[in-house]
Amino acid sequence: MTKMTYRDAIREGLREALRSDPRVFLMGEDVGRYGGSFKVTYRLLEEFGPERVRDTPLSESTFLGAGIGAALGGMRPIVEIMTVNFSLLALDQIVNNAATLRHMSGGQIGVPLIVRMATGGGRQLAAQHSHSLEGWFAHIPGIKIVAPATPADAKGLLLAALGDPDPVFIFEHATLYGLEGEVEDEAVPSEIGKAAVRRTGETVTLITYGGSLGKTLQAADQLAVEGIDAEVIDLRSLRPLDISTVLASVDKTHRAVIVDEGWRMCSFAAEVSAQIMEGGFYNLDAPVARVCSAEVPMPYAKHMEDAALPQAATIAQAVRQMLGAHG
Amino acid sequence: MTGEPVLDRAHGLDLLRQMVLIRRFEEKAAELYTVGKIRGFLHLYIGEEAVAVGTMQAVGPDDNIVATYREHGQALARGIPAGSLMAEMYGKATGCSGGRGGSMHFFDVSRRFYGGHAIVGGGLPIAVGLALADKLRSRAALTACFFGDGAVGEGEFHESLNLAALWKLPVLFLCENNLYAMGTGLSRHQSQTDIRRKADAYAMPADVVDGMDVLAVEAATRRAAASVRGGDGPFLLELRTYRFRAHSMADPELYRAKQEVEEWKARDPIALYIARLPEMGFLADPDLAAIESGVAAEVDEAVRFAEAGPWELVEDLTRHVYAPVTS
Amino acid sequence: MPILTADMSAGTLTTWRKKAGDTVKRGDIIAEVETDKGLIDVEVFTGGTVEQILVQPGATVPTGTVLAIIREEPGAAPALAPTPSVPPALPSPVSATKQVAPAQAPSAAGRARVSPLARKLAADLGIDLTTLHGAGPGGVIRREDIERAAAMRAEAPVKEPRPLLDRPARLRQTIGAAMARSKREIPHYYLSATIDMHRALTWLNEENLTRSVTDRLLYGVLLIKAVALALRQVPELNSIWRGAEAVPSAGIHVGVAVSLRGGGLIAPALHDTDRQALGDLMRSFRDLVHRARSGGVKSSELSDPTITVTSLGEQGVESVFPIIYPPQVAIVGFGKIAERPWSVDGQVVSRPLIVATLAADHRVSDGHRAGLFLAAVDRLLQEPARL
Amino acid sequence: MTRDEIRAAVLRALGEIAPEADLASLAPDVEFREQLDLDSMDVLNFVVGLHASLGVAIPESDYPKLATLDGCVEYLAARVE
Repeated sequence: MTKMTYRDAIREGLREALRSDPRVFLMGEDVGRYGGSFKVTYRLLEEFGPERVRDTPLSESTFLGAGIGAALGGMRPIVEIMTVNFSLLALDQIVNNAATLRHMSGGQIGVPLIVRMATGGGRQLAAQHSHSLEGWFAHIPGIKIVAPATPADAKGLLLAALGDPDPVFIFEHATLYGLEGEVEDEAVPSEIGKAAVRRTGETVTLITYGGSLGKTLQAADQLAVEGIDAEVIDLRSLRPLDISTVLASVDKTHRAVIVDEGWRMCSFAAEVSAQIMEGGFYNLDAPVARVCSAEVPMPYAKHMEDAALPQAATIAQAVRQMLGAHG
Repeated sequence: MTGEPVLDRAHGLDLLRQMVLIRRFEEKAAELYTVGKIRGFLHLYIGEEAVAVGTMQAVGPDDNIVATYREHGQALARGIPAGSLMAEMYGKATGCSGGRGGSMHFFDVSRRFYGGHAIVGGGLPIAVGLALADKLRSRAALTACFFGDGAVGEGEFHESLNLAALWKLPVLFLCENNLYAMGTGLSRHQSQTDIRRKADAYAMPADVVDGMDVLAVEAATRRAAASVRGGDGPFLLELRTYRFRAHSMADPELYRAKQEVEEWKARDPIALYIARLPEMGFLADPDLAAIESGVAAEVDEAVRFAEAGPWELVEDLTRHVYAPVTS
Repeated sequence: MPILTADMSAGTLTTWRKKAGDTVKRGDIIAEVETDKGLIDVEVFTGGTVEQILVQPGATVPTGTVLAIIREEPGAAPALAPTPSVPPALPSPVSATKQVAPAQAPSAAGRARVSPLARKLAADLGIDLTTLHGAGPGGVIRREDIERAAAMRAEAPVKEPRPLLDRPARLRQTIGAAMARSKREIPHYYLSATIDMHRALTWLNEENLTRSVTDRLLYGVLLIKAVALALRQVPELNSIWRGAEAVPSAGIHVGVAVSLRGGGLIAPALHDTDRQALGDLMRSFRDLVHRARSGGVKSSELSDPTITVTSLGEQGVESVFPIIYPPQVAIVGFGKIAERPWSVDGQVVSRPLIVATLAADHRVSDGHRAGLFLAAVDRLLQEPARL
Repeated sequence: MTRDEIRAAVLRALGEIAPEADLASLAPDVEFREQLDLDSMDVLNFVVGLHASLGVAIPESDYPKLATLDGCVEYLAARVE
């Protein structure tokens, strides 16, 4: 085990992939000479050359579509869309090609493509650069969505995605790149579709993923001081969703709070809440609560952005309200 | 007519047979649509036969093909059996896409036919990607990418040409300019109506050819393909042609005069070709009759194959969304 | 009429381009049709001569309708029959769009499956959920289960037979609530009649001699059957309040008040009392009392009575003035059987007499009808063999 | 069948109809009705219980003889072979 940052863990994963599989190559804006807008692909150009670490023109739709085409052509491309905010330009290729070609071709075609995107707010980048849209992508059958919250998962889920014959979209919360954590030297691919219980507890189940895990654990610590014992579940993958781990926990605590940085309405949290109701109806002592972003375009000023985003305090408050209202 | 390809009798007659096959196949499709055997959207290729047949002479078995929703001609010219195309339009499990795609989404990976694409311009990035893969794998092949004049208005056209030219990818961009983007004439949707000149913006070689002259089309395509195979990067070939039928089955053709259609019908690619064959000593009346009866039999057999095809089991609805789990 | 657009089901023929006698060849335009997408040419696919025009311009007809008859040239390909090839109907909509909702997780051990509404209602009414067995699928406890438990005005006795400590208090509270409401809302009126039980008791003794111990009858069963049969003649007394309206019940299910060990009572209904033979009535009555008093009866098993009979004779009470159990509209009370002077054919003799009292809801019935009812009970008890 | 066995059977039958009663402290010579809250249904079930356990069919006319515990034992001892 070595301690490294989230971004270094991803770079190790990329390096391992490039070294071990000649079919692997990277494509994205400023992934080469610039070293990656979040420094993830730093110095990979020098090690693997311009053929396999390709800076692209600002043509998200086409270089993501080219990633799909190259995957059809027998390669294993890893496309970096700088942030989910720019992925909107490539939605047609994602929804109408990546997610659909296998089905539309009657099973003749698979698209073994990885797309990495930074996501989320909290860095005062204002409305156009702070979106958290994982929930949109999780709506689409045909692709898989993972959201690593720790350096170990950042590498583990990348390696897992490399072995997956279908498109895998990896959402890396922009505030996590500097997060330090232990990573196995001989990293073993994590399992896509398996949630992790990051903290055990008896009173309430807090369910979250990606960039919100830290705040959720802080909330659990605050609640522990007040004698409220919270269990924290890190979903790690949004589609496929590991609802059985969630239901097993709710079966124990009979209360659930979901923390999701997406906007509240039609959020991913809404789907998790619906599945808890469908699968655990008789185990609930209180309605499932959701802590999401305020339904506003992300404001620039720090105090305003903080007010818009889920925070440890608002998570803890949601739990207190639930216990107060429903005992 | 410089650079006329050396034409032997067999090749000459085969060009004619292929064009007649496309013509009769499309007429039968129209008939089957009116009695509800074929449903949904149907975009017929009648009038553009010379483009598909002529270009396909320069595309080899190792080359990739990406086409559009008006792809019956390309599919037949590529050698996909008429029966599996007809069965696909019937929605039968024996269709070339298993009944999942229909008229707009023919796929045959064994013949490297990577689809009909229904999103205008959506196929271009895929073609760029296929060419990228071939280049990275140093695989001697080109990718023939068909699209219409309408696609020239899409951002992906410009992004794709730029990326292909930038990375010198072996893409043969084949623009079937039939003068109309559905109901909008060329001069009403393009500032620069001389489409091949758009390649200049990406320092890409280009050419234009009379799409009604199958021999000219073959010659121009061979020249363009040679340029691409020579490693000079992509090539844009504009083929000026005209569709004798409506855009699709539901089009009252309000946007063009019947007179204009008649004028173009006077340059019917099949009739033009038949008229020139005797001067080259290739065609005798029985040859034409033999071709017509052979094609008629082939089309009737295609209909029988489609009629006899089984429906897919509803229980298989969720297949082909993800790869079958092998572990 | 050809299908010319993706979602066309009918078309209006606007103009014919050919007339009877014209010859046509494959690909000719024979007519024009107005569709949802505008005016579209109709192409003919077989050569021949137009024999007859069947649909006139201006007519709107569904797709597939024959517009004209063309006599085909010999050897021409036959026109395709206009039968759209329809895929098989979905075997069942469910299977085709089977929603993959997560299967219901098993509840934690010992945790009853109770709907949130039922859980809240039970808390409000002080009903102990652990004693209830839901009538819902898989024993799920729902709103109706709680309401039935409350309506029985008694909480099903707790399982263990040992003397119950806090039960009377809770029981008193539940019965009290129902009685208070009944007193407040229902305009009671009372009638009573004294009935000579001589013939009934004599018949009973002789009847019991012929019966085995386990089939022995009690006089209470005769009273119950008489009440049930009398209700056939005065059905309004057998009504139940449904919202704002008292509806005569289809069946006659007499609820018999049974005192429980250590206080409180329940009134299990004997189903279709008027149609059961005395032996059957006695058996189900005895079984219900035996299980109730030994703590085995679940509230959900007790079906809702349409009227109630209560008898306090054995406690020495002469006549009873009972309170109606909502949503019923009447209740019959019987006092004790006592030998007292009674005039028969002018002679004063000693006869076993019982006082029957009827309490009824004046919104639903009146004294005249109630009087007829009590008279019927009396008459029926004078012919016990026919009960 | 010994008198003790008969007494046990009687007490068992009583326990069936009056589960909450403290049978151990039952006065053998005092009427059941004064010590226990029994009605005609209880008496019937008591008689049916004895019939089931001891096979004795007790007519209604003999009910008064079963008023006390000793009375029951005497009555039943005479009838059980």
